[in-house]
Amino acid sequence: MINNISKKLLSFIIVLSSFQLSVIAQDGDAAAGETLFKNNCAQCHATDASVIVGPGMAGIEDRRDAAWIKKWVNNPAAVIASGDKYAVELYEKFNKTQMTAFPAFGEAEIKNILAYIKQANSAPAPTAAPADGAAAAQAQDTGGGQFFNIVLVVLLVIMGMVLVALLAVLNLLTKLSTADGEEYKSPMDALKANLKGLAADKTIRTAAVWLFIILATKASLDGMFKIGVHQGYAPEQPIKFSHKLHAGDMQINCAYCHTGVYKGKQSGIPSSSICMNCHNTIKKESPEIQKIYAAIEKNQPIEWVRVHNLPDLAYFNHSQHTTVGGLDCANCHGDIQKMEVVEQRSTLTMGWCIDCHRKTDVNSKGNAYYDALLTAHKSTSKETMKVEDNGGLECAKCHY
Amino acid sequence: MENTNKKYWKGVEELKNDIELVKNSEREFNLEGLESGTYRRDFLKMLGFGVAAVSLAACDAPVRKSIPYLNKPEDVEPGIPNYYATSYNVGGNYSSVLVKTREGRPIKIEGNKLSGVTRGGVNAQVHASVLSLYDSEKLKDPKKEGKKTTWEELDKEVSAALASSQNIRIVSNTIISPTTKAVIADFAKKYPSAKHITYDANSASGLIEANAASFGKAVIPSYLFNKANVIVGVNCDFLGTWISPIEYSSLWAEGRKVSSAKGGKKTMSRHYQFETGMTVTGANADYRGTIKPSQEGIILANLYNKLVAILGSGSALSVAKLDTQYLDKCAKDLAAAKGAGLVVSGSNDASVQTIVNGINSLLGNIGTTIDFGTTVNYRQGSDAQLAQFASELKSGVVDTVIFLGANPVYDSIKGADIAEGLKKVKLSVSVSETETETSKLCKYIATSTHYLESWGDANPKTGYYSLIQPCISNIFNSRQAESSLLTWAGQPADYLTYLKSFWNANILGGSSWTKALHDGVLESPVASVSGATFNGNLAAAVASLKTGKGIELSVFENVTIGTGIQANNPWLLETPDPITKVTWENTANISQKTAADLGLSAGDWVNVTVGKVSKELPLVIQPGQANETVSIAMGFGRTSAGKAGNTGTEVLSFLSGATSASNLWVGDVKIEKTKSGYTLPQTQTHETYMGREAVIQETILSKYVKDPKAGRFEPKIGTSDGLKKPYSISLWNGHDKKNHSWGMVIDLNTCTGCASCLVSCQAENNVPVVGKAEVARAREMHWIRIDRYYSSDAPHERGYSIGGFKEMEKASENPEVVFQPMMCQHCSNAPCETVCPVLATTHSSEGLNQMTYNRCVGTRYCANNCPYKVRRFNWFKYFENDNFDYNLNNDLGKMVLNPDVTVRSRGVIEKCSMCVQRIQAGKLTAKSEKRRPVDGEIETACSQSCPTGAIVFGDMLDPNTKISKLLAQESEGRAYHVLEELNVIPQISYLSKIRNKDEQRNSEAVAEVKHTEEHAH
Amino acid sequence: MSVVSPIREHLVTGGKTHHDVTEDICRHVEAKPTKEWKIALTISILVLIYGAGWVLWTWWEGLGVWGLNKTVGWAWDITNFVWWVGIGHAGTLISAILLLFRQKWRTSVNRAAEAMTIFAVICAASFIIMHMGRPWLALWALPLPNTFGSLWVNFNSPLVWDVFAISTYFSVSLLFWFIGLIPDLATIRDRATGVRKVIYGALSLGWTGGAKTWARYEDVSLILAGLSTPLVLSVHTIVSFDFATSVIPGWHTTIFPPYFVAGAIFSGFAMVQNLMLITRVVYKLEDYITIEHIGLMNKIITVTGSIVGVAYITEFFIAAYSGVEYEKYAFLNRATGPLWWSYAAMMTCNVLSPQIFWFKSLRENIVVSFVIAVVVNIGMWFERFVIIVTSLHRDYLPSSWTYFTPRMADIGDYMFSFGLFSTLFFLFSKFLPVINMAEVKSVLKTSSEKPAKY
Amino acid sequence: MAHKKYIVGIFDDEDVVKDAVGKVRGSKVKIQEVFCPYPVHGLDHALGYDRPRMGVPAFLFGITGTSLAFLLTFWTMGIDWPMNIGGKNFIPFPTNIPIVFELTVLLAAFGMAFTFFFMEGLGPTTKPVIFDERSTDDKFAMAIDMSKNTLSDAEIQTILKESGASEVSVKEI
Repeated sequence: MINNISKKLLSFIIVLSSFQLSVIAQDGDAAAGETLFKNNCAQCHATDASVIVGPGMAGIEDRRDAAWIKKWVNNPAAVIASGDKYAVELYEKFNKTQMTAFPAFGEAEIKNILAYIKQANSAPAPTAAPADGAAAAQAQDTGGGQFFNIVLVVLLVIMGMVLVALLAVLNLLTKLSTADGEEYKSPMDALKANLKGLAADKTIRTAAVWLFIILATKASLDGMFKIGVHQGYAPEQPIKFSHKLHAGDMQINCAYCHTGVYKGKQSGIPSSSICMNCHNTIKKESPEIQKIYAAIEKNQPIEWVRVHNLPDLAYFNHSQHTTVGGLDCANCHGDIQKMEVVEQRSTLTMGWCIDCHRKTDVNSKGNAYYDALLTAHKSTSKETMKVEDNGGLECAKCHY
Repeated sequence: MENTNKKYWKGVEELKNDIELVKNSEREFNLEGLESGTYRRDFLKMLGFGVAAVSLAACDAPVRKSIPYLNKPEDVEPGIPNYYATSYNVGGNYSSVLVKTREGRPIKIEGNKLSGVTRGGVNAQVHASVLSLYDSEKLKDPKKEGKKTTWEELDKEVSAALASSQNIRIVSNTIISPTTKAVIADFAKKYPSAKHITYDANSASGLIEANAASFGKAVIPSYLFNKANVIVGVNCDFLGTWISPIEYSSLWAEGRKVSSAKGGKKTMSRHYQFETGMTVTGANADYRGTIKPSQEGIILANLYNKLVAILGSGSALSVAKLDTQYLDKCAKDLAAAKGAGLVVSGSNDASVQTIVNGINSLLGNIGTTIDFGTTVNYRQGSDAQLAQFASELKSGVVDTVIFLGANPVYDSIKGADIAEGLKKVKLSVSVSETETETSKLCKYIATSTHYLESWGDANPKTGYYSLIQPCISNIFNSRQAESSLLTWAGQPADYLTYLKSFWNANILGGSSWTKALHDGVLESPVASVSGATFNGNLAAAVASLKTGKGIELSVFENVTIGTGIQANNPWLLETPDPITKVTWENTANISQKTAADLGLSAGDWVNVTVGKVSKELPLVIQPGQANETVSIAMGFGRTSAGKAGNTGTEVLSFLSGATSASNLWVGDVKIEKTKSGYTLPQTQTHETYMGREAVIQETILSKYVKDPKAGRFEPKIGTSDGLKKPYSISLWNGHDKKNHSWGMVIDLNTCTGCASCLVSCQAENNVPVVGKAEVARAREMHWIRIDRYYSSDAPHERGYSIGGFKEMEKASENPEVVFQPMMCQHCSNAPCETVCPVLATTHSSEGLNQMTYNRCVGTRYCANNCPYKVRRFNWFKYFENDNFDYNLNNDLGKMVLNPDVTVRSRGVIEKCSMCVQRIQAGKLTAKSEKRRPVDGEIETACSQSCPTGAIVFGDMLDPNTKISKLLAQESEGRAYHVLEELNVIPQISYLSKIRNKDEQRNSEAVAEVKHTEEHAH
Repeated sequence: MSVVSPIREHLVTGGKTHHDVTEDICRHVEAKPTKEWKIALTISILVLIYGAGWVLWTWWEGLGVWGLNKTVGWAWDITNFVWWVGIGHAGTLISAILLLFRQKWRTSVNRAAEAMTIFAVICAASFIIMHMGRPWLALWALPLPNTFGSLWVNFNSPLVWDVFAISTYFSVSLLFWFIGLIPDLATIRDRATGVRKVIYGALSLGWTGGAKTWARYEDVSLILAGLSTPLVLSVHTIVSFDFATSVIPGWHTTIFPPYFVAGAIFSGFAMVQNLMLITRVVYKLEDYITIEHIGLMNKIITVTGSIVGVAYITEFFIAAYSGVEYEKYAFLNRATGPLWWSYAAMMTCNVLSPQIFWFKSLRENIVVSFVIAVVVNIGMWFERFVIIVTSLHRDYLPSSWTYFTPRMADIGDYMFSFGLFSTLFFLFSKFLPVINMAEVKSVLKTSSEKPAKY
Repeated sequence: MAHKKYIVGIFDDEDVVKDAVGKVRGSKVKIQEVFCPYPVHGLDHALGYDRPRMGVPAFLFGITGTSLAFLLTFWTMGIDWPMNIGGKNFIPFPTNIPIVFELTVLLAAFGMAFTFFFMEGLGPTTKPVIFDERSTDDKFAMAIDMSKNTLSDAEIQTILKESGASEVSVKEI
């Protein structure tokens, strides 16, 4: 039985690996291949002949046939062990550095990648067009609250001004009506008198006191709501690792280092060995990277400072949100690609979670798990099926 | 090292079952020296998310450090569990298991369904063994004369001493590992004077002896309880502790399951039990008679004579006539089920076992329900060998002893002799995981490993092999026993290589090592059942039966602590004894009548005196206990088990020197009261179910066959429109369950009360241990409890008066017993939810009653308003509190915690969550694979571990699940909700208990008891 | 000046003038504290400190220091809570209901009774907080906006009803009491000098006693009384819902609301009786709190005691008549089970002991009245104990049946509430007028009205 | 503030003052206010005051409380975050009735009391105008604002004395 499950798990992993572009895959092999390549291969291989960590991919189809490539990609160690001459040579040539195995890649994936390599070598490399939709969404998201605040403040200011103006008019009128017999005052004096009068006026004083009380209450309530919220927390890390450089400029896929993000609860902090995948050849001399070497030598892991701290009582599973929910990392983490030092973008309060669960549609498309639910939902409601409708606000979905 | 060869069960890499792939993937980059492979040893430092909270500035949040793996093992993904197949094998007790590990630490034991022996069943001791791994009081280094030493030094000195030894003895409990035996043989080759002594704390030596004499085969056969229509047990706790209880429970349950479906199975085996103290097996029997331990043989001989009379074959034995309740009936049924009966005795007296063999062969059961084709290896100990060893030791003949994990000073009757003899030996080595009573007396302790840290194999039965693989590298500076022996024998210490080559040579026979390692088992069972010819001397056997006088003491092994090997395991200590419900200590159990005769009452302590030995222990007045007997459990009263385990009273010393010693009983016992007013650490103090049919519904088979609803109590509510079913009346509209409706069905017929589910739940859900004093205050935290009810002599109708109620509170002298696992019923109209002021407990759309610990303010209103009383309050902060010095209070013990389940703080309520973490994980898997969950994919901890399959869990909305099908069959049959009239609509259904008894009025039964008593006198 | 009507009894004896009243009452506020008062306050504070120690220990260690267990989740904590709330009923009841019924004899006792109400409710509230596993999160029981997606409270829960009922009751009682105090505070203010004048001046809100103010004041008092009457009945009704809406046999009883209210009046009057008698002796207020008053109070005690007795019997009848075996067992178990002694204590103290007040001589005997009032309060404590503990300790599933044994912390925490109560009461009796001067003055002249005679 | 001149008559007995009010008013003297140590029934009527209608604010505030309570319970549990609690309906009716009742009483009581304080200008910082300190003890003080009356001091004093005032004095406050 467990075998069965694992087989299913396996097929799931295959789907997962090609997950992001599985929909587009129908349009063209190369497009699917591009995603696959960029997510899985580009860290070590270039599409042209240049060497990054591993050999360049240009002309790979001429060098090896598809069957061999598949065997190699799925399990390079086995190929080397089998004594395949080419493989052994390759292994020796590249410092006995063995390629990561991608057991989940089937023939279709390999073909797609090969198609992409071919395309990339025949045409000038297409310019990367990073889609910043997520970031925009993020801005909009928080913007709603800010916008409201601004409107509120502007309105208050206007109201205050109107009040002053009205009082001034009132004062003037009073003065006009009682002007007889009173000496003329310079406008400045009049204003002074007005202000004095304003200050002395009981109603105005009371109003001011009330206004102050209301504002103070609002401020302290806002303050209380911020207790325990660490939005913007950007601690200094033991190694000045730049996400902007790696995820932004180099466009390394998040999941390359955070290996668990599509698979499990934790996205995972990469172990030093993952850094070494590239940095045993790249920028070895950098003092920051030397720290990794030192850590490995001392056999002591690097103690990163955790940025996103959910309390232990809340169970958060990355794969539920990434693989199943189809959310981008940026949805919660913000525009990591632009952050030199990572900071906490979202409030990470329960209200924030709940709010998203109320607003977000279930990613039910093409997922048989939701089919019956979706039908049932559609029969009773015109709205789309939100996470909320599938029990997304229930306590034991996160707390157990 | 060894670690890289481990075979684990996991999603991705399981792929084509290609272990090499995984192995090599770790060598992704050739960083020499970095991947020495000992990463798991350092898991304490390198948890995926080891969190060190450091408080910084006062108003700032503490900085939390994330410590990644330095070199992440490919097969460990933080947050995703790995499963390894291995085998539990402690003192001959065997179970094939899967070990769930998280971030490299084993956290849970589950049954291996691939095993043909235990068939996915696991018992309480096996579940708890994972906690023994993290026992902080284990030996941390090898020791010499009580002081820490190094392996090099120890090996040097031991090897040197061995070289000059003249007479070496290796003492162990039963070893069911063929490879370990080969290691011992190798050792003996090097040191020819070495002799291997095997003994068992609860020995089957008499059985093996008797089989040798009767059948010429010194073996234990397989008992096919599933094929027996009539089962007779004589002081034989085969569902609890005898030989292979997990296996027997599962087989026994096969014969006890019935179905209300049209054409469903409506036959049951009939189970007779004659025993001294009430055991789990007796409690589950249809007919249970009581005997004194000295009567075991006599009653069997009488049974033999009755059978001879009925069958008209064989010749009657000359034995004093002894009739006990149900014996006549038993003989009739056995004779009627000729060839499909099974008589078993737990006696360790070869004469008694010979009579049993005689009966079975007279009935033609040998070769039908008793299989000599497949023999079992669980008990190989020889009492004679042990006795000889003890006397040799005393006389100084033996100069070197190696104790291989055994602790005979504590757990054998010869303990005192051995302790004395040990002073005379030149070299004594204890190969032990913990410092035991025996190893304390040894010169050297070669610290050995827990089975979860070891390689090994097991051969529980003919044709069944299984492997043991480490799930964690050694936590302390320990070395597994076989490696130690190999080292001293001058061979390479690498036991894995040894094991592999032994398997290649002897066991694998061409099949794949990897597959065996992956599956955990390699099975080529003998297909046919074969018998043997009986040649025993019955007359001699009868003649040599031992007689007792006065009050007789019976020492028994209980389900929780067993023989005391895992005595320092707080989970086991806090698991209530299935019968007495006492935790943390053993008690003197005596019958109601004997208590009255001796002027004893509940809450007393008594002095039990046998010869010169006298011990004081608390008293339990046990319904169903034979009169003039006292039963005390072994396994307690250890002196060097540890902080938790040194509790209770040691009893084997009562037996040393007694003639009947090997059979664990002794006569002429004196009992006197010493003090009173003691509150036992008992989890259940009330004995009967007060005739409340809404709680327990039961009937007898003959009625059930006629009407599947027999014995059902269906409450009706009177309304202006006449009587209505409770569920048809509601003020509210209710809420639909659209997605899933998780529920359970619990079969009272096959629940044996073994408490496996209880420990499994405790392990899965981080349930704290509260200790003896708190249990005595009725504050145990178990999420699932097993209610044990005795029948009462009071007829139900008399209940509506003061006297009637008082009468119903008293259990019968020899009551019928029913076990009812009770946990949160996940009521759809939950009374607890309504009353929580802060919405800490609400209902999910999947039928779960959700308990949100972090919202709870602790008013306890929900617990009060729960009709099932299943909610538990955290009276104290059970972790990091010195008053509760158990596993939650030391860093090592905390390693067993399930990271998916919150550790509850003080002041909050907790309760069964129906393993919501498993449900969520299962749903997530299904969602990621874009499909609906498959039945059986999601299991709760309790349902998963039940050896008899009494608990069925699943989605009641999906018509294809086992639970839906079962409910469809039983909804007009045995299925009922406890306290249905409250209209709380639980998600948990119970199937009524069916006893395979004849219709008999209670009063007649009482009369019969009286009759037989008179007869006996 | 004194108006004496020879044929009728007087609500205030001793021929007091208005000024005498002012003098008699204000004297205690203005004079230096007496030795007796100092001793009494010291003892109270010592008890309070001792109890507070236990409360802190309870909070530090967790509720495990109490004697509760898995089956009996509430025992002394809620018993004490209900007991104090019950006691807290008399004050508002005397002020409000007797005001509505124009029972003028109440004027001498209502101030102290109201104060007692407030202090008793404070004590009761302390047990609400105390009984929580995590008292620091008590605020979660209020529907306040929060960062949890705004997670509110469960308005279905009787405990939330309790929160609203008790806090409303407390604040309205406090308001009622304070409004009653204003004219008297003004009297003190007008007699005082220095800081005292400032303090009492601020407290009296600038009261001058204008006829218009008095007219509105009377109207406010009357309406407040009108509001408080259903309120006071609702409070114990809602407290009884804690039990009545549950499913536990022995709790799930529809007669609980009236039964609880009667019990509350019963115990409340007994407590008022106690305090009155003490005040009467200590402050020598025999002329204000007369034997007449004591006799009337005793009559109420007897009546309510008998009502409660009827309720006890009715419970048994309902249980027997219901045909529900759990109910039947629960009630038989109350009387004959392991906790029978608490039932016996309840019956003796509550139903039997007040019956001696059928004799006038005993009814008007101060010592007897005092003793019986104490006995009644003990009995009412046991009533709550019986309801809570005996119902819980044996409910549906016999497997969970347990016994309850209190531990030191249970007792210590109870002592805390006594310390708190008496400390507050002694402070009150020193710094505020213990008798409503304005009201007493108003009945001096109209004392020819027939005092209420039942 | 400019001092105002008042004539204050002190009376010893409530019945006398009640009669006196009639007499004084009969003499066309406008009475500022009569200050009493305790409420004297009928005095407000004698002074010609309107019936105090404190029930009106109490009712209004009470209704507000009722609506707020309904809103609070229905909105929080029925609309903002519906939860399945013990199988009951999302809208907590009738289980919210205790809440509704309590909030009604709470708002009615406090609303009315504060209305009263507001109407009478009572507050912790209010400086009372005290014509005679004994008026909170045992005397009844009748204050007559000279600026509102056309009669002379002497005339008014005489009227007061004739009505039964034990003392008459002139005060500038």
